[in-house]
Amino acid sequence: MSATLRLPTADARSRPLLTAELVDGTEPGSNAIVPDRVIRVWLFGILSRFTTERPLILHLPATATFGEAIDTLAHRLGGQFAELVLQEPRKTFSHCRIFADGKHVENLNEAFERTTSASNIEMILVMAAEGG
Amino acid sequence: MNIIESDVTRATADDTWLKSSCSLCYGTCSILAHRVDGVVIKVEGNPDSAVGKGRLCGKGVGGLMTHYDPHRLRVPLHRTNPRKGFNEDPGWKQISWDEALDEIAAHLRRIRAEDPRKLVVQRTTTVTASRAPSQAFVAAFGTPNFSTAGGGLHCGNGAHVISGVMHASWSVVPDFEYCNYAIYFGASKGHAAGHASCSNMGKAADARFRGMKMVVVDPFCNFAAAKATEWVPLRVGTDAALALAMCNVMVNELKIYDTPYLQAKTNAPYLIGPDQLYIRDPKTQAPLVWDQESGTARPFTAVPSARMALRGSFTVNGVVGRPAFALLGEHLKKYTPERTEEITTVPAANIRRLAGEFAREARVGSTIVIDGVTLPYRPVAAIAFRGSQGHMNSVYNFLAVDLLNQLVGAADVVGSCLGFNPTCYGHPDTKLPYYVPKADADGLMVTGMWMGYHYPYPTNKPRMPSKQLGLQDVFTMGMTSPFLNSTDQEMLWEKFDVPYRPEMLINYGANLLMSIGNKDVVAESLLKYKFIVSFDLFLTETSVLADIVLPDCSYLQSVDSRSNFPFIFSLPAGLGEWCWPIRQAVVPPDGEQRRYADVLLELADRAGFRADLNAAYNATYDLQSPFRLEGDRKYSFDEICDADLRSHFGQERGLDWFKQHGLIKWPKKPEEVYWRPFVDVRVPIYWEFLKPLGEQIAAITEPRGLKIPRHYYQPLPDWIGCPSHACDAPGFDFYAFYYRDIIHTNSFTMENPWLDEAARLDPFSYTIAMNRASAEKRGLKHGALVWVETEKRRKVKGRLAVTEGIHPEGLGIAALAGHWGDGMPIAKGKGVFFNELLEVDWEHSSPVNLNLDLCVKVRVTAVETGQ
Amino acid sequence: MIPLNRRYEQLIQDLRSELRPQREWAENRGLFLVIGHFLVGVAGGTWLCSLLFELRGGLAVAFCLGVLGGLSHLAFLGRPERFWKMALHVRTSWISRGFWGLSLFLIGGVLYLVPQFLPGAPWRSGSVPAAIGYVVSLIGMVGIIGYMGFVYSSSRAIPFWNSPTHPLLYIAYALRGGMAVLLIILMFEGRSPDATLTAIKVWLVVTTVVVVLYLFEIYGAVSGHNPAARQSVRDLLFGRVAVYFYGGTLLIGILIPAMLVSGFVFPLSMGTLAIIGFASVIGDFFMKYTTIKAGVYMPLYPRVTRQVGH
Amino acid sequence: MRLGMVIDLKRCIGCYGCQIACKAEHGTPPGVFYARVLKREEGQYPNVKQFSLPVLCNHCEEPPCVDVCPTGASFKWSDGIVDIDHDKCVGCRACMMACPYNNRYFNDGNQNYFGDAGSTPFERARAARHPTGVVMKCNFCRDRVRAGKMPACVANCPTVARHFGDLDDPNSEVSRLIKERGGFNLHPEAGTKPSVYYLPA
Repeated sequence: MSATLRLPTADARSRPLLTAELVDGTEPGSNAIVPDRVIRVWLFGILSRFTTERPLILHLPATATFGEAIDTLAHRLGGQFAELVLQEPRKTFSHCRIFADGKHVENLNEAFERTTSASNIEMILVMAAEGG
Repeated sequence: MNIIESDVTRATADDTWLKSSCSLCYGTCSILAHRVDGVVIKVEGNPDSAVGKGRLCGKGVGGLMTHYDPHRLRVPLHRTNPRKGFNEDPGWKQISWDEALDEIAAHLRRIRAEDPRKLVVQRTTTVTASRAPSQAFVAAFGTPNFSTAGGGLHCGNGAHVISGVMHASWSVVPDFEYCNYAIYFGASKGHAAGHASCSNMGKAADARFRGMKMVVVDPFCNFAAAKATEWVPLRVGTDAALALAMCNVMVNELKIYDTPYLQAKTNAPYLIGPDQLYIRDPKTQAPLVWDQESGTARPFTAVPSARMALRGSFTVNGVVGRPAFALLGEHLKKYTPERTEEITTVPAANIRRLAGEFAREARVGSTIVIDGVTLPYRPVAAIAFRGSQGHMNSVYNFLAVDLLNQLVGAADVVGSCLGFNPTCYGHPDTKLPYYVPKADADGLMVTGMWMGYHYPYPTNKPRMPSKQLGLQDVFTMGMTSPFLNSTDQEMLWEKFDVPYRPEMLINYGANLLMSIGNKDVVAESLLKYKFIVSFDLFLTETSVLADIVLPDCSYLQSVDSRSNFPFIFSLPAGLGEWCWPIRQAVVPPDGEQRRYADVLLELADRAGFRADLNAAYNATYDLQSPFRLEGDRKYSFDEICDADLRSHFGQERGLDWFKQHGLIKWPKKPEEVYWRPFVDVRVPIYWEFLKPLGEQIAAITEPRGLKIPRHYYQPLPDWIGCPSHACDAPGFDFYAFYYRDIIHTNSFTMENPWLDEAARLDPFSYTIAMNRASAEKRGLKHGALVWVETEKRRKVKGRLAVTEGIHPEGLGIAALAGHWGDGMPIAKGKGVFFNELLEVDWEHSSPVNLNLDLCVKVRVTAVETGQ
Repeated sequence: MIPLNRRYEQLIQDLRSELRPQREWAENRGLFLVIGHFLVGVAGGTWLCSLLFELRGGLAVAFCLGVLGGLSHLAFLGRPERFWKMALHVRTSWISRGFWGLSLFLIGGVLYLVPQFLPGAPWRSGSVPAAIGYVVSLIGMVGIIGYMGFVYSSSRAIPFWNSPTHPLLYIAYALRGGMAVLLIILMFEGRSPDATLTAIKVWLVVTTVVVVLYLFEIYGAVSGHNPAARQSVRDLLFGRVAVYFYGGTLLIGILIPAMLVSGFVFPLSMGTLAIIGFASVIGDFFMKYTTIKAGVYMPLYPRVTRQVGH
Repeated sequence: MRLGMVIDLKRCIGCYGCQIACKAEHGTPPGVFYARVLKREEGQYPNVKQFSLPVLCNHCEEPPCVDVCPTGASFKWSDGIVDIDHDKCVGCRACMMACPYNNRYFNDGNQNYFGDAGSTPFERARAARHPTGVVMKCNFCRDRVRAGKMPACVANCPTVARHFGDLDDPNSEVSRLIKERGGFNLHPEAGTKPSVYYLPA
């Protein structure tokens, strides 16, 4: 059980990106290096605070699952990101919405290749409360 | 413009009926608005629609008096007096929209850069159309602090969450078409306000005409009880005891229950170990059941349900396990009718009779053929709502009532207790919207559609409150929290190391000062904000505390692409039609009024998070390619609505199509309405997850000095008294409670002079109902002005209405009356402000779901002359 | 006059009660109807008494009272400019009949009185026009004395007024009013003690009849089982009308004149007779005012077994 | 032809929909109710019954209001609707005292619902129908009925408790309901023969 979540401040946004092997320094869409798959991750809402990059570029094996993608993101962006997104390993909160090329991803154990030719992943936390 | 002449002669160009949606309550019935020469001269129900079927309640048909209220806000206002308080004149100054938006956007930019969680957004439940735009806005901004104010707090955590767990829906209602015997506990569905209110009024009347018997358990004989075949008055807040006693009679005395249903559709056969937890298969972790044929314990997935034991005691892996149902049977035994009579005041003989009637009317084992489909037939329903669940013991109260349904298999089958539309296979053309409940690894039901912050089941793992100020991260059964406004909020935030404090509030139409609890505590919480923006129709008591007040458009001036979606919320349940109506503007804004959703878009642009908002709309509206909003392109709200509609119903059915047609509808299938036999899910009659949840919560809170009473976290429901039941101070001998009036929606409609007039003609709307004999005993007369006072010295004044139709210990007050502000002059001074009596703190909140206790023990004294 | 919004508040309160008092004919502009009926009744009675006692001045007073009564009626109407339309429904409407009665009374009165007071008039006393006037005014007088009670007793919504004694009571009122005015005029004209004595005796008899009829009416309302009629009596004796009843009807209208007539306090003089006359007239006004104001609509409820909450 | 209404007290829940639908249809000023809802209770705790009674002009076959009217302003159409010709009414209010059903109102001055804040565009649009100084009441929404619609209160009732039709036609829904369900009138003893019937709760 972690103590408090300290959200990155505006300063933290400017910190350098960590793992060089995960980063494609080129413009989105270019295929300079050819790993198994190039994935552009768009983080919105509170998640956007974890990086100044929009989109973030991930290079993953084609057999990778969405869950692995999120693990990679968590590794890269820090535990606080994971805490917001994952209620337990490989299980996102119901209010965390992930879209792969516009399609809602519900099963994190699904591999990219099984669902779409996913090249764009959007992720946002949606919260609501209701009554009456 | 000479309106009079044109109306009479009608020789005018503009004489139009427009198809739209009501918004006088969240029922959101479909309307036709008659506009002549720019003036709306009549609002009627839209007979094409399944929502209201062309008929409206008093509020709906009187809506144009709210729309045309001269006291509506017309220009943005800015506070000039920095001091805030009940006795401070805000010194309002008119400002331009540009100034207002720039100032708000500057605050938003600053807070978003610092810590977006410092923004709190809250909305009224009344305007359903404000939900999705608010939700998208907070998601895009990045704050988890989104609240539905008092409307959400006072029922959301109990009635809605437990309906979600047991029926995969927001609420439950009898299957009026086929039900023969309904028993209501503190509910008025079909007889007053509420979800799908007008449709339900018609359906309930049909059922009554058909001969459906209705028993209403309620301290007050109004709305539903007035139309019931039997009114069962009981002591306030003891509904759970009565329901459990009825269950006891059914299980242990009459031995009537639906064995196949319990075996197949509940966790009744799951084996429970001495630790009160499932005994699980060591390999798969699946809960075990006892296979009567093989005489072994096996995973529930591996045994045909008919072979699962419901009774007995079995040794499994070295421990003694008993089926959950056996434990329930044992547990219920303490609720003997005799003991329950002492708790509830309902005579033991009546409890036995009611249990017998309910059990026998259920016709366990019977089937019926509808549209060629053979379906289980259980024409009984036990229904609970705000009244019975509005207590600290909210979870058990609601669950105990629903157990009646579960015992006889009267859940989402023909004639039974129905969730509002938990299963939808979508429009024939697009198969959208599509949602069906599904099972989790334990076989228990997860709802297919939900609106809350988290799903009702499975509950999230409790964590430190990294996100929400309301502590829903810790108390994961709670949706709306009292701690945004409680006396002890600072103490709690400190305890839980909440690393930030709220700084800015965006309020949409909620009159929080009236809708949560006593006004002093709520005002104190509001005064802590550095900056408050309030979108409102009127300068309400709450908006008076804002820094900027923005003039909102009324429902007749607004657009909404999904008036009655989600269907689990306010579309009529039962057979009939799926119906997706929209709202369109009938008249333009007056003065400088602007639509809320448009303003939010503008704010996102000015504060620089339009791309986030577009993404949030994609997620919130579940927009499909190619209708998804792209990048940071500036869409108007009309365009977003258009995308929503095309995405769901096809390229050719955009906003213009809907403006012309008003709605789209298609028939419901029997397997959608009576989905339970077709979907392989179970619901918990034994809440195994509750005890571990309590331990996990306690592990967080108890080191910080917040004790978790474990008796609220047992897997089987109990009746636990309210704080009011513990008050034995001399002279404090009435249980005061509030109820929702048939003619009013929260505090909002009291400004409507037609509704106000009707309420003044009503014997109870603006009075305090007291039993005649009780009044006589105390020398109090009908019409007397009295003080109602709590032990904590909170008091309200009002006129007594002496009646035979209330429990001798009850004191009934219609909710949310008693406005004191000048911004709603029609409402000012009318009725009694019940919530003033309510404490808002941990002590009065459910330790499970944070529900506030809504009953109070009070003393009633005549107001001295001259006082 | 009470402002509209106060009247609206009052109406809402009234509609909340099971036994709703009528206010249209006694309050605000409705007061003019009571005054009008009072004046017209006294006018008719005075005309009759003046004819019997051959008091020319009395006839003039009666005529003037009639004119004032007519004006008061107009002041009561919501649309006074349409007053002439009231002539149209004599067949069924007592108001229409009353309208004709007053019209005939005033027209006949002019024809009859003008030559008596204006020597230069185009026709003389005893001429055909004057004789016609005499007859017409007599018919009108019968009309105005007689119609009022029927206006009330034909008001089916107000059970208190629906008694058959009501028309009789109004006739008796008229006579008592006439006699009272006569007493006053007698004082001014200084007539012989004989005439005065006769007048006071007649007044006494008429007053007795009025009191008996009044008691009879109240008894009828109480002994009947109509809750609205009984509420009227409660309002009259103990409720919202009681002040006017005890102060106006009883004290001024009955007790003071009775005390003066008895001669115990002051010896009977022309002055006391006039006071009796004035008191009697004022009392009459209150008698009418209170019975009208005490009117309560019959409740709308079918099968109400027991009143609860009110 | 005798138009009449049947109100099913078993269906009615006292929601005030009829009262307000009528307000919306006619824009009647404060203090004028063509339709309203009464609420009462019977019995003693705990055996108590609450009931709602929607009331309106009974459109009597033998209307006492028409008899007492001195000007003929109150009259009966051939279809049985009892109406008021506002151009003929002098405002004597005798009809109000004659109506055993309390369903006539005197419009004694220009009023609007928001008082000093002024009348709403809606109220101004409706004001022409409401001359002052006259008595007003329900006319079964005669304009709507002539246009082939149901009266506003009937069309709007969410519980479908109100029915409207020809009482002279034995096969009409209203006649059938009265026969089958034992429809009754208010104050039958008044001998007014109302055209508004109630079905027992």
